[in-house]
Amino acid sequence: MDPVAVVGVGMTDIRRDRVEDTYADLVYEACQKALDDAGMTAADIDVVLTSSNDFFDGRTISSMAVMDACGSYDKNVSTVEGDGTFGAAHAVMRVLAGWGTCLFCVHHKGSESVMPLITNAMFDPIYERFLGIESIASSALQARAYMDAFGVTEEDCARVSVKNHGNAFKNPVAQLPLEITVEDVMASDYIAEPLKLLDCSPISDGASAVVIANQERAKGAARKPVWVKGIGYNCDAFHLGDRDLSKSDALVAAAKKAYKDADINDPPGQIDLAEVSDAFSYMELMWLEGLGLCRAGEGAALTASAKTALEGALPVNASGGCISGNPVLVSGLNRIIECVLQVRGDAGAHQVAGVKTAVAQGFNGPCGQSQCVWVLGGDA
Amino acid sequence: MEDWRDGQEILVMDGRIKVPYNWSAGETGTRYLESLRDDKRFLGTRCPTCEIVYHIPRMHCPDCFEECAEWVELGSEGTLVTYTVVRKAHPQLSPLETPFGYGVIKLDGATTGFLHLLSEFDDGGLASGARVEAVFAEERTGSIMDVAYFRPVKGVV
Amino acid sequence: MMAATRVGVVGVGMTVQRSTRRDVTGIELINEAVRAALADAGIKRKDIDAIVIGNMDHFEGINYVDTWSVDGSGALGKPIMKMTTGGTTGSTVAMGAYYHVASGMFDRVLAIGWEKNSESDTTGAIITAFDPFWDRPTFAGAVAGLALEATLYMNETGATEEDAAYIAVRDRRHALNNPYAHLRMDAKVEDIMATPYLSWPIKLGDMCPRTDGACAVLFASEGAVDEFPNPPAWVHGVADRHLWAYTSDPYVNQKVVGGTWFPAMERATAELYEKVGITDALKQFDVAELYLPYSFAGLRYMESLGFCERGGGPALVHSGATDMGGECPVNPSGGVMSSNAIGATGLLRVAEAALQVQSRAGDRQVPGAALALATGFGGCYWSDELVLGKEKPDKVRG
Amino acid sequence: MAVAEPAPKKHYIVVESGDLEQPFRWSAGTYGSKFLTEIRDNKKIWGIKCPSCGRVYVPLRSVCGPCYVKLDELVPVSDEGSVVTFSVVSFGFVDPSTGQQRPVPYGYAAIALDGADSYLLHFIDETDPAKIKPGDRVKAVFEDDDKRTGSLLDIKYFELQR
Repeated sequence: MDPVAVVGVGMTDIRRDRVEDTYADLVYEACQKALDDAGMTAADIDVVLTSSNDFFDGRTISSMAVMDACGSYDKNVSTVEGDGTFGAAHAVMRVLAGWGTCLFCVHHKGSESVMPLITNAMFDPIYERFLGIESIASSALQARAYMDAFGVTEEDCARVSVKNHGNAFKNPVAQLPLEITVEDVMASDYIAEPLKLLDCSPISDGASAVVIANQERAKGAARKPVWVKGIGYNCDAFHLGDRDLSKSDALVAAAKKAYKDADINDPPGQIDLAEVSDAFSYMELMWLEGLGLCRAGEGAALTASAKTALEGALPVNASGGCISGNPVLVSGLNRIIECVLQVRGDAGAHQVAGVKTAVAQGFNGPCGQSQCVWVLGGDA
Repeated sequence: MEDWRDGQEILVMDGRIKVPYNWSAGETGTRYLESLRDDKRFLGTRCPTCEIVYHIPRMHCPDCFEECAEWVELGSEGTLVTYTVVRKAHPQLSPLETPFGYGVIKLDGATTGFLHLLSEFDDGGLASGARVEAVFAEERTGSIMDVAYFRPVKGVV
Repeated sequence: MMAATRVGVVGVGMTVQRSTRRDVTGIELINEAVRAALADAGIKRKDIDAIVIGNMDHFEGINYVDTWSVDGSGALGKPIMKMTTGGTTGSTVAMGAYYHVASGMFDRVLAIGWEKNSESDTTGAIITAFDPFWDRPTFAGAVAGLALEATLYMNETGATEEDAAYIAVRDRRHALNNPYAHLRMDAKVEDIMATPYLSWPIKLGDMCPRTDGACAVLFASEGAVDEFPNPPAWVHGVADRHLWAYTSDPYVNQKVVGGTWFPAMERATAELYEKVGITDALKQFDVAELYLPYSFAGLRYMESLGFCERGGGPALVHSGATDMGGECPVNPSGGVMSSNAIGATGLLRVAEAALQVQSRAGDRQVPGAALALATGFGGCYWSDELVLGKEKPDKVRG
Repeated sequence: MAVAEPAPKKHYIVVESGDLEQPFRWSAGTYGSKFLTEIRDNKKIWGIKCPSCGRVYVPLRSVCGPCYVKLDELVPVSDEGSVVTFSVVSFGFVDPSTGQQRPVPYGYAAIALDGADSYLLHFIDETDPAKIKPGDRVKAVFEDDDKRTGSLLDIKYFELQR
C-alpha cells in the first residue's frame, strides 16, 4: 500500500447514560481531541467521513445530526454505516485516491435505545424477526457451536472476561473495570445459555475520531504517525444456518488480505498486540483463531496460558476490550485507536513494551458476519 | 462566572419510531409459506449447479446465482446444529415464555439449516445433533410462526 | 502495489421501475439488478472484488442492509460496505465504489442501490430522518420541506407553478423512450396544474412517484477496463457537499450566507467544475441526469449547477435547451419525476449518464454524447455530483 | 439489454410489522434542554451567538458549523418574527412518532424570529396560501401554563399578525 498513516486519535470516555450530551456533542469532543492530537485544525482536513447506525440512533441518516460537530462544512463528506473499522477503511481509500487528509468519526448512544429491539431488526423480517431473535441469543447459538466444535468450556470463555475487565482498570476511558474471578463469571445469571451476564458487553455511549493522512501530510503532524500496513474485510453468509458458526471464514479471508498487504506470513511471530471486538467473551477466542494468532480451537489454551494477558507475549485487549465498554460501531474504531496508542507508546498505564506491529478487528452483522482487519505499524 | 450549563435540567423524550411496514414474501417465499400454512409441509429449492438444497428456499443460488427452480419437499423433522436456552428475553420480542430455546435446525433433505424456536424440552435436554420435530400452530396465517416451535423427538437421543 | 488509478463504469444493471414489486423480496430485487449488471459486463459473481450498498434503514425497516442482503448482492465471501446519506444514497454508493477503485485497493467494484417504497409509508419514513425535538413535531417529510423551497423560489424570482409543471411534463415525456421508467406519459402543463395540492405550492403532479426498483453499476480500474465488452464510461471527477445539521438551515443561506443560493450544490459544483475544467456547463455537457425530486428543482438546480444565471431557470427550460434534441438534454431517462425508488435513484442517474457516454442508451440516446453530469440530492440538501465521459481523463482527480 | 417485466400479479403473502416499534429515550442535551425549559418555565426564547461570525442560532446548538467553534453565549430573541417561507400541508401521511395519521391541513413555515439568524420550522394559523406571504409578521402562541411540557409544541403555533 502507498503509505497512509493514522496521525491523530480522539476518544470520549465510554460511559452509560451520558444524558447531558447529544451524540453530536460526543462527536465534537472526539473530533476536537483527534485534531488536537494531530496538531491540526478543521482547516487542515480535506474530507470528512462519519459513521453511525440509524436504528440505534432512532433516526434515518443520523449522520446529518453531526454535520456541524464533525467540522464537515464546505468539505467533501460522506457516511459509512456500520462498525468503525469499515468507515476508517473507507477513509484510507479516500486518502489513497489522492486526498491529503480525512477525518473519520463514529458515535453511538446505546442508552437511548432498547438494544434487543434494535439488533432484532438485523434479522430477516419474513423468516426470522418474529421469532424474537436478537444479538445475545444469536451469539449464544454461535458460542454453543464453537464450544461444541472444539471442546471449549464456559470457564475458558470466562477467563477472557476476567482478563479484560481487569485490564480496564488501567484504561481511563473504560466503562467497566471489574475485579472478578472465573467463579464470579460462572455464578452470574444466564441470559441465553451458554452466555451469562459477565460474558456480555455493557450498554455504552461514546464517540471516537481519527485523522488519516498521506505521507506528505503525515510529516506535518504533531505525533509519530502510525502506518496502515494492511486492511482486509470480508463477509459470510447471512442466514445462521447457511454457515458453520463455529468458525469465521470471513475473518480468515479478511486477515489473509490484510496480512498480504502487510507482508505478514507468521502472525503470532510478527504481531505484538491485538485489539479484537469481544462483544461477548467467546468472541475473543474465536477471533484470535480467525486472525491466525493461534490454530483453530486453541484460543482457550492460549488464554489459559496467560499469553494474551497484559504481561504476556501477545497481549490481547490490553485496553479492556469491548466487554469493558461497548459503544457499538465506536468499538471497532477504538480497537484501531488502542493499537495506534500502543504503537506510539502513548497507551499510559496499559502500555505494552515494544509494540511495533498491532492488529485491530471489528465486525458487522449477526455472529460476526462481516469482518474487518487492520494491521498497524511504526514504520512507513 | 456562573455557567448557564451548570445544573441545567436535562430533558429526555420518551419517543418511538413506528413506521408501518408490509414486507412481501415474493413469489418464492409465498409458495414456501403457503405450503406451511395449507399443507404443513416444508419446502426447499435446489441449486442445479451447486446441488445445495436451500431451506429456507432461495430464488437464486447466493453463490453461483443460478435459478433454483427445482422445489424439494423436506421432512418436518431434522437435526439440531446448535441451540441456546433463553433465560431472559425482552417482552416485546419474546414469542414464548422463558425458558425457551432457539435452534439452527437442519431439516431432513435440506443442505442448509434454519433458525426457529425450541420448546417442550427438559432442562439440559438439548444437545447439538439431537433430533427435533416441528409443532405446527393450530391457526396458521402464512407466516414463519405457523410453525409454533420445534421439540425433541421422543425416545431418540 | 496499490496506487491511485483512473476509474471507468463498465457494466450497468437495473430492474424495471414499478409502483409495486410484490413478486420479489428486497433481496431478490437487489439480485435482479446485480445479475443484470453482471450479464451486461459479461462476468460472473466470482469476478467482483468488492461491493458497496446502501439504504435508509427506517425506509424499509432493515438494519444492516449490507449483511442482510448478501444472498442478493453477491457479497458472500467478499468485502461489502454500507454507505448511506439519505436521498443521495444511490449517488453516494457510486462515489464510494469509485473511491474503492480509485484507491487502487480493488479492480472491480459493484455499487448497489434499491428501494421498495411500496413496503412502507414514505413520508412517515422520511420524517424519521429529522430531529425528534426540533423537526418531527411539525415536519411533513420531503413534500413539505421542498414546498418551502418552492415558495421561496417563486417569491424571489417570479417563477410560476406553470414554469415548474413544464419540468414534470418534460421528464415524463422523456420517459416514454425508457422502458424501465415508472411514469411514462405525454401530459400537458394543464394536466399537472389540475392535480391536487399536496403541500402548497406542490401538487401531486409536481412530485416524483413512489417506486420499487434497484440498480447496480460496476466500476473498474484503468488496468481492468479492457476485460469488459462495453467501452468504459470514465469517471472524470466527483464532489459533494452537505453544509448543515438543522433542517431549517438550508433556507437560512438565502439571507445569511452572502451571495449564495443553494450553497451545498454551488460549492460542490465549484469544486467539481474546477477539477474537470467546466467553464460553461450548458455548452460543455452533452447530457445531464439530475436528481430532481420535484418539478421546481428542474428550474432552481439548473441555476445552482451553472447552466444559467440565478432566476434564469424558467427561460432556460422554455427555450427547449433541456429537451431531447436541445443543447443539453436533461434526464433523457425520465429522471426522478418518472421513477423514484429512493435508494436506487442517485445510482440510476450515474447508470444513465454512463449509458449515454457509452452510446448504449437506446431510444433515449443523445447522439454523440461524450460528457455527462450526474447528480444526487438528499439529506438536508446534500449534493453529490459526478462527471462521466467517453474520453479517458488525463489524470486521477481525487 | 432486454427489459424483463415482473411476474404477473397474483396474491403474495405480505408480512406486516403490526405493533412493532422501537422506543427511544432521546436526550435533548444541555443546550436543547435549556432552550426547551426556558420556553416551558418562562415562555422565553433564547438564541446562541457564535463568537466568530456573530450568527445567532435558534434553537440552541453547541457548535457553529461554518466556524467550527463551540458556542456559549446566550442571547434573548423575540417571540415575534417574520415568515421566510411557508407551505400548507394537505396530504395524509403516518406520523412515525405516533403511528397514526397526522391531522391535515396545516400551515407550516420557516420563521425568522427577531434577533435570530437561523429559522424555526413551525405551524402557522392559516391554511389558505393566498392569505400568507413571505415577510408576514407572526407571533408565538404558547400553550397554557399548566400544559407546557418542555417540547417545541409548548409553542402551539405562530399567529399571523393581520
